[in-house]
Amino acid sequence: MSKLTMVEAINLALSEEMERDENVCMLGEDIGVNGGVFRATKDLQKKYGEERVMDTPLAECGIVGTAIGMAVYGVRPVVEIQFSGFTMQAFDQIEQNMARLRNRTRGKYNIPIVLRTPFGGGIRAVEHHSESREAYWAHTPGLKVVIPSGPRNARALLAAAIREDDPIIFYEPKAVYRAFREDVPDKPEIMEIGKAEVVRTGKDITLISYGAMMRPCKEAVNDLADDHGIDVELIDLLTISPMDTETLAASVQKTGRCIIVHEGQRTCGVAAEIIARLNEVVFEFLEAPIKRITGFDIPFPYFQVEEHFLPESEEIILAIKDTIDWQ
Amino acid sequence: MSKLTMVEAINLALSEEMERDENVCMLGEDIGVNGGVFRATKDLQKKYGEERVMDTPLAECGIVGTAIGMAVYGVRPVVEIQFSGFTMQAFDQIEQNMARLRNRTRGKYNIPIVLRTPFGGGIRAVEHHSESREAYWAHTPGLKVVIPSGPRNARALLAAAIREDDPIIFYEPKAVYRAFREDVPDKPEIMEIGKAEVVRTGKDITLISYGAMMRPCKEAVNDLADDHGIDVELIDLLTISPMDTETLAASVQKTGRCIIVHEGQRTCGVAAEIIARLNEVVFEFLEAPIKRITGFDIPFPYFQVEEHFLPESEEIILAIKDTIDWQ
Amino acid sequence: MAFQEHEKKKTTSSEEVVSPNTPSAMHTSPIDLGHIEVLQILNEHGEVDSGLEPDFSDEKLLEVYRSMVLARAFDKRMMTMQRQGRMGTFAPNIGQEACIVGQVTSLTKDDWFSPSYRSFGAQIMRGWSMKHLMRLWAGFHDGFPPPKDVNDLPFSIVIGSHVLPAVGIGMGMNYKKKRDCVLVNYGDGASSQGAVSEALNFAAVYKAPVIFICENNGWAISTPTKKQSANEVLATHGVAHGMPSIRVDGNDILAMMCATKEATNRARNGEGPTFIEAITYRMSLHTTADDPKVYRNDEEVKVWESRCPIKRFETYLTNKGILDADSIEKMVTSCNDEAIQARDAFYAMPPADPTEIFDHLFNTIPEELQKQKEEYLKRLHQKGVDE
Amino acid sequence: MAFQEHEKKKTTSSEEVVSPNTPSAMHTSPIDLGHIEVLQILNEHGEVDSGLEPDFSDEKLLEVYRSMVLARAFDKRMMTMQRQGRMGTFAPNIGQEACIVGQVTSLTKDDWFSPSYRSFGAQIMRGWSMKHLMRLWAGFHDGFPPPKDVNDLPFSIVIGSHVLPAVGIGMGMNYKKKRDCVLVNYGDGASSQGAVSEALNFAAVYKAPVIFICENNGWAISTPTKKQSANEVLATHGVAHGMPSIRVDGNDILAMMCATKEATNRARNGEGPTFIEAITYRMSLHTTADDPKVYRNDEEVKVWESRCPIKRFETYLTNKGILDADSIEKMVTSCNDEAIQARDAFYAMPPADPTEIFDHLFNTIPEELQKQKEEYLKRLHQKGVDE
Ligand SMILES: Cc1ncc(C[n+]2csc(CCOP(=O)(O)OP(=O)(O)O)c2C)c(N)n1
Ligand SMILES: Cc1ncc(C[n+]2csc(CCOP(=O)(O)OP(=O)(O)O)c2C)c(N)n1
Ligand SMILES: [Mg+2]
Ligand SMILES: [Mg+2]
Repeated sequence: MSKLTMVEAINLALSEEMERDENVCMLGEDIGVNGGVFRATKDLQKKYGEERVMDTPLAECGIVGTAIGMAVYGVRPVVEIQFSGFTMQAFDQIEQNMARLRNRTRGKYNIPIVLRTPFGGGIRAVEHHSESREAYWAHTPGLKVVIPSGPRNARALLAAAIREDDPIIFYEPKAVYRAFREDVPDKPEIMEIGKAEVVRTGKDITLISYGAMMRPCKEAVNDLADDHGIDVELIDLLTISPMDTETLAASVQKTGRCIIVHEGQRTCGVAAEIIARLNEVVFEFLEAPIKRITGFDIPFPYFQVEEHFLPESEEIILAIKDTIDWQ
Repeated sequence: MSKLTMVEAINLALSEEMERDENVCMLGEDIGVNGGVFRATKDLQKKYGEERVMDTPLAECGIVGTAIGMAVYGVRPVVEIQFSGFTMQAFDQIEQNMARLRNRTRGKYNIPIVLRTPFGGGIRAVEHHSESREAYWAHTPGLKVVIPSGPRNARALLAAAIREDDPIIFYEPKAVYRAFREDVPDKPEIMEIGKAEVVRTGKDITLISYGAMMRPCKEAVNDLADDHGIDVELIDLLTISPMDTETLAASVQKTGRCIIVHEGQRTCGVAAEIIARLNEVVFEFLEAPIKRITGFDIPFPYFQVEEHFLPESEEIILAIKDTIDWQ
Repeated sequence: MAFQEHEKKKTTSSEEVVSPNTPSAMHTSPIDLGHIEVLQILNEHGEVDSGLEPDFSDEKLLEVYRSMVLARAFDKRMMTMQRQGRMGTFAPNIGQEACIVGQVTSLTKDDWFSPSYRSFGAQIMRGWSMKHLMRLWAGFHDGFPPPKDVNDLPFSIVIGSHVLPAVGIGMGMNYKKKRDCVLVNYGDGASSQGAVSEALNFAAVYKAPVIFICENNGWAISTPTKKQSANEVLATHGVAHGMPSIRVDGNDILAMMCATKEATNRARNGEGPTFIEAITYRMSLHTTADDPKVYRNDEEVKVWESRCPIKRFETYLTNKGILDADSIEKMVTSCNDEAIQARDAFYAMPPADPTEIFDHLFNTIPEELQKQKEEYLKRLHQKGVDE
Repeated sequence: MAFQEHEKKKTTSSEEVVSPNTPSAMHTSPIDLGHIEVLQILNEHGEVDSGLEPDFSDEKLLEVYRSMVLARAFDKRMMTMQRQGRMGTFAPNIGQEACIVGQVTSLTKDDWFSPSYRSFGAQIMRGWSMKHLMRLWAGFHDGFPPPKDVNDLPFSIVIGSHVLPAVGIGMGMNYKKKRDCVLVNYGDGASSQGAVSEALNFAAVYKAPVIFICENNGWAISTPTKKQSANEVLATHGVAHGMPSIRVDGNDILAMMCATKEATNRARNGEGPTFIEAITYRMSLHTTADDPKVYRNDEEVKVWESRCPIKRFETYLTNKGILDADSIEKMVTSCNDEAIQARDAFYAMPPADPTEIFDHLFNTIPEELQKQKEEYLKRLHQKGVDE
C-alpha cells in the first residue's frame, strides 16, 4: 500500500501496463523528457525508451490518426491529449475512424486505443483548458467513456482500459490530480469497465455523479446525514458509456428520487441521458422530478469567476431537500 | 405561389437573401459552376459572381475557419458542407471559434454564419453520408440549430437564419430534398427561429419530431386518427437549440403522454434532452413514461439495410398505442 | 534514379541551414530548395526512354497489363450495373489505370495499402475479388472487410481521413521492427485537407516507411487543381515536410512501377517516407452521381484520351514483341468475361443480413447495446423481415 | 528586396510546369524550386549591412526601441506578479522582442492583427493598454475584447486555431475591396497543425492580403523544432502553398521591420499573402507553469543571450548616435515605471462581475438560457455573492 495522488496513480498504472505488455506504447505532446504538463508520464520515457514513449509534433488529429494505424497494426497506443479541449482538433479521426474502424471492417481490425486527457475546471486555467465534453463521446457510437474519481479507481480503471481491445476515452478530472492521496495496493488492480459504484447506500434519494464532482456530492451527503438525517444513496458512475443503467435504476426504484450532478453543459448532456433512461425503466417509482445540477449552456467562464460555474455542496443539499419535499 | 421541392426552396431563399444584402456570400465545395452536389446553389454563381459564390479547396476546417474571419470582418457567409458527416473535419473551428468568438470578445465581434449541410439517411448513400449528429451542436453553447421539414419552412427558416447575427447550424434533411413539392409564396417569407410548430392539435398524446422523420410521424398520426380514433398532437421542433420547451410542455401538460422520434443516435441525443426537460417542468402531468424512437447507438448502417435503421410509421403507431395503454 | 540523387543534394544544402535551437550563428546565404525530378519513361506515343527503361520480366509486364485491362473492364461492368439500378454510387477509375495499378506493383503481402475510393485496379491486384468489390459498392456490410490475408484498410470515403492511419501503420512497422511498408493514395483535392499535411509531417518526423501517392487527376469533382492550390506542383508538399519527392507521369505505367519500386526500397531500408505526385486524368464521371458536362469541356477530355495509359503500354509491349493485335483482343475479351462472371457470382450472393449491424462495433456487445439490438430485432420481426 | 525577385523567378519556373487539367504535354524537365532568401540586416554584434540598411526616421527607430524595452519591462512585471500569486499563467515574450514588436511596425489602424499568446509587445503597439492585458491574463472576461478601434482578434489559446480566421479577415478585405491587410503569427509548434496548412492554402488560392509570421523560437514547450518537423526550414511551408516566402533573423529588428513592410506592401497591392519565418529563441519559461530545466540545457540559452535583440539594436542606435548609455538607462527606468503604474492601475480595478457570463454568447439571450441565468443568479444569491 502506498498513499498516492491521482496523477501518481495514473503514472503507476501506465508504468505497470508498459511493463506487462511490450505492445503498449504512448504518444502525446511533451510526454517524454518533460513527463507531460501534469507529470502523469514522468520518467516513463527514461524507463521505456523514446520508441515506446513518443513525443509527437503539435497536432492532435495527427496523434489520434496515427495511433489508429498503430492499433490496426497490433500496437496498443495510449494517447495523451494535453487538455481535453484539444480533442476537438482530433474529432474527425475519433468519430470517423477510432470509433468506427472495427465496425467498418466487421471486426477484422481492433482499435485498442486509450485516449487519456485531463478534463474539467477548478484549476484557474485559461479558456479551453476546463472543458467537460464527455457527452460528445457518449453520443458517439463505438467509444467507451471512463471517468475515475480518485487515485485508486483511476489506476484500476486505466489498467483495465489499456487491456481492453476497444477504443476508450479516459477523462481524467484534473482538479483531482493532486487534490488528495489515497491508499493504492502494491499489486496491479483491475476494475471492470461499465459498472457504476454505489459509494454509499441510502434510502431517501439517489445522487449520481462522477469525476471531480464526487467531492461536493460527498460533502453534501455527509452534511445531510449529520445535520438533517437524510439518507442519500451516492453513486459514482465511473463509466459514462456504456452506462450502467441497471445499478442506477435499482437505486432509484428503491429511493424514488434522484439528483444528477456534473460539470459538463446541460443540454444533451449526460444527466439528460440518465433522466431519459430512468424515465423509461423506473417511471412508476418516481416520486419527484429528477433534478440535474450541471454546467450551464455557456462556455466555461474565465477563471476569476469559474468557482461560481461549478456546482457546490450547498446547492446539492438544497436540491436534495427540495426534491425530498416535492409533491 | 409556386410548387417547389425543398432543394428549390433553399435555392430560392439563398438567391433572395443574396439579392437583398450584398454582404451575404457563400463558401463551399463545388457550389459554383456545379451548383452543389444536390444543386441547392444552382445558378447562383452565374447570378452573383465568383466573388460572392466561392468554390473552395477541399477542406471543411478551412471553409468554416475562414468564414469565421469573414464574419468578423462584417461579411455574412453562408457555408455549405457537402454532407453533414464532414462537419467533423471542422469541429474544432465550430466549437472553438464559431460558437464562441462573440462570447470571447464580449460582443465586440458578431459571427453571422449559417452553416448549411444535408443530413440524415434514406438516399442509399455510402458511409458517412447519412449522419444525424444534431445533438453535438445542441450540446455546444453558442450555436443555434435549425432543421426544416418541408419546402416552405426551409425557405422561411433559411432566410431568417441568414438575417440572424449569431451562428446557426442549418441541417437540411436530404431525404426531403426532392421528396415532395409544396406551395411557396412568391414573396420572401420569414419564420421565427426558436419556435416549435404544433402541426396538428390533439388531446391523447404528444408526438414530437423534426426533419425527415416528420413524414412517418404524419403517416402514423393519420392512421391513428382514421383507424383507431386516437387523437395525436404532432409537433415539429424546427429549432433544436434553443429548444422551445414552452410549446412542448404546454402540449404534454394537456396530453400527459409523449413520444419523440428522431434518426440521430439515442444516447445523449435530442430526445434525451426533451425527456429531461419535460420531467423537469411537467412531471406531475405525466401519465406514462415518455418513449423515444431514435437511431440506435451504432453507426448508420450501409445502405442495403438502412431502411431498417430508420423509424417508420408502424413502429410509431405501436409505440403510441403502448403509451396510451400504459399503466 | 534521379530523385535519389536529388535527395542527397537536398540533405547537404539543408545541413547548412541554421538549426534554430542549436547554438550556431545565423546564416544569411539563401537556402537552395533544389529540384523536383519529373519522371516519364514511356511518352504519350508509347516511345520508351531507353536510358530509363526498366528490365521487368515479360511475365510481370503482361500481368500488369492484364490488371490494367481488367480494371477498365470492371469499371465498365460496374457502370452498366449502376445504370441498371443494381449497383450503388461508385467512382470510376477509367483513364487512371497506370497510376492505380502501377503503384501497388512493388508491394508484397506483408506490406499494407490504404486506398482512396478510386482504386479498383489496385485492390484487385492486392487480392480483392471483383465480386467482393461489387458487394462493397452495393452497400453490403460484408463487402468492407479486406479479404483474409490482405493487409489493406477499406477504402476511404472521408477525403484524406485514411492518410494518418496509414502513417500510423508505418509507425507500427517501425515499432515492431518490421521491414515492410505502407502505400497510401489520395487525390489533388485531398491534398488540401489539413490532416493530410499532418500525416506527411508525422511520417517524416518518425521516418515511417510510407509511400504517399498523390493522384493529381486534374479535378476534385468540379474543382480543377489550379483552384485547389496556388502551387500546382503538389510534390512540393512532400518537400515542405522534408521527404524525397518526385513528380511522375501517372499515365506511364513504367514510370509508376519504377518510382514506387524505388520508394518501397527506401522505405524497407529504413530511409523513411517518399512523396510521389502522379499526374493523371479522370476520364469519366467523378462518381455515377456526377455530371462533368456541367463544369468541364469535352476538348480537354479528348486531349487526354490521346494519353491513354493502356494504349500507350500496348504500343510499348507490341514494339517489344510481347503483344499483338490478336493477343490484345483476346486479353480484352477474357477480362470482360471475367467481369461478367464476377457480376453473375455477385448476383448469386445471398441478400444482406439486417440482423448483424450491432455485432461488430465492439469486441463484446455491451449489455445496453444488446437491449437496443433486441428492440431492433423486434422491429424486424414486426416488419416481417426474415432473419 | 531580394525575395521579390525570387518570387518572380519562381513564377516563371512554375509556368513551365504542366497544368494537369490544361491539355499540354507532360514536361520531363526537373522543376526548379528556387531559393528561400534569408534576411539579416543587423548581425549579432549590432553591425549593420550597409547595403540593406533601411532609412526609417530616428523617431520611428526610437519608438520601436522603446516598445521593445517596454515589452521586456512588462514581462518582468508580470512574472513578479505571477510569482506573488496575483497573476494567472502567462507566456513570457522575453528574448523575442524584435520579432514580436517588429512584425506590427508596418500595420495601420485599418489593418488587422491575429496574435498568439506570446505577443505582448505587439499588442501594446497595437493599442492594448498594459492594464488591459493584465486584466486579460488574470482571467477577467473584460480583458478579452480588443480595445475600441483596435482591429485585433483576442490572442489564440488553441494552438493554430486563429490562423484560419485571420485568413478569413483577409478574404473579407478582398470581398469589400479594401486595401488593408492582416498579420497573423504562430509558433514552430503551431506549424504542425493541419488547420495552419489549410490557412496557407486558402490565403494563396484567394490571394488574401495576409502576412504569416511563423515564429520559430526553437521550442514548443519541451519539443525542439527538429522533432517538430523533418524540414527545419519552416519557410518551405509557404513555398509549398505557392506564396513568396522568406526566412528572417527574428532577433534583428531591422530585418523584421523591412520584411514585414515589404509583405504588407505586397498585400495592399493585391499581390496576396507572404510567409515569413522568423528565427528567434524563447529565452524564458514556456509559460509560468513550465520548467525548462527539465528538458533543455543552460548552455543553449546562454548562447542565445549573446544574440539579444535589444542589445543588438542598442549597439546600432548607439553607433548611429541616437542613443547613449544615459538615455538607455532612462528609457529602461521609464518603461519599468510605466509597467509599475499599469500594475497599480490594474490592482485598483473592480473585481470581476460574476453575473455577466451569460450575456454575450448571443446577441439576444434566448429564453431558455435566461432561465439558466436566473438559476445561476439564485445560486450567487445563496452564496452571498454581491451582484
Ligand atoms: C472530408 C470530405 N469532404 C468532402 C467529401 C465529398 N467528396 C467526395 S470525393 C470529393 C473530391 C475528391 O477529389 P480528389 O481528392 O482530387 O480525388 P478524385 O475524386 O479526383 O480521385 C469530394 C469533395 C468527402 N467525401 N469527404
Ligand atoms: C491545439 C492545442 N494543443 C496543445 C496546446 C498546449 N500548448 C500550449 S502552447 C504549446 C506549444 C506551442 O509551441 P509554439 O507553437 O512553438 O509556440 P511558442 O510557445 O514557442 O511561442 C502547447 C503544446 C494548445 N494550447 N492547443
Ligand atoms: Mg482529383
Ligand atoms: Mg515555439
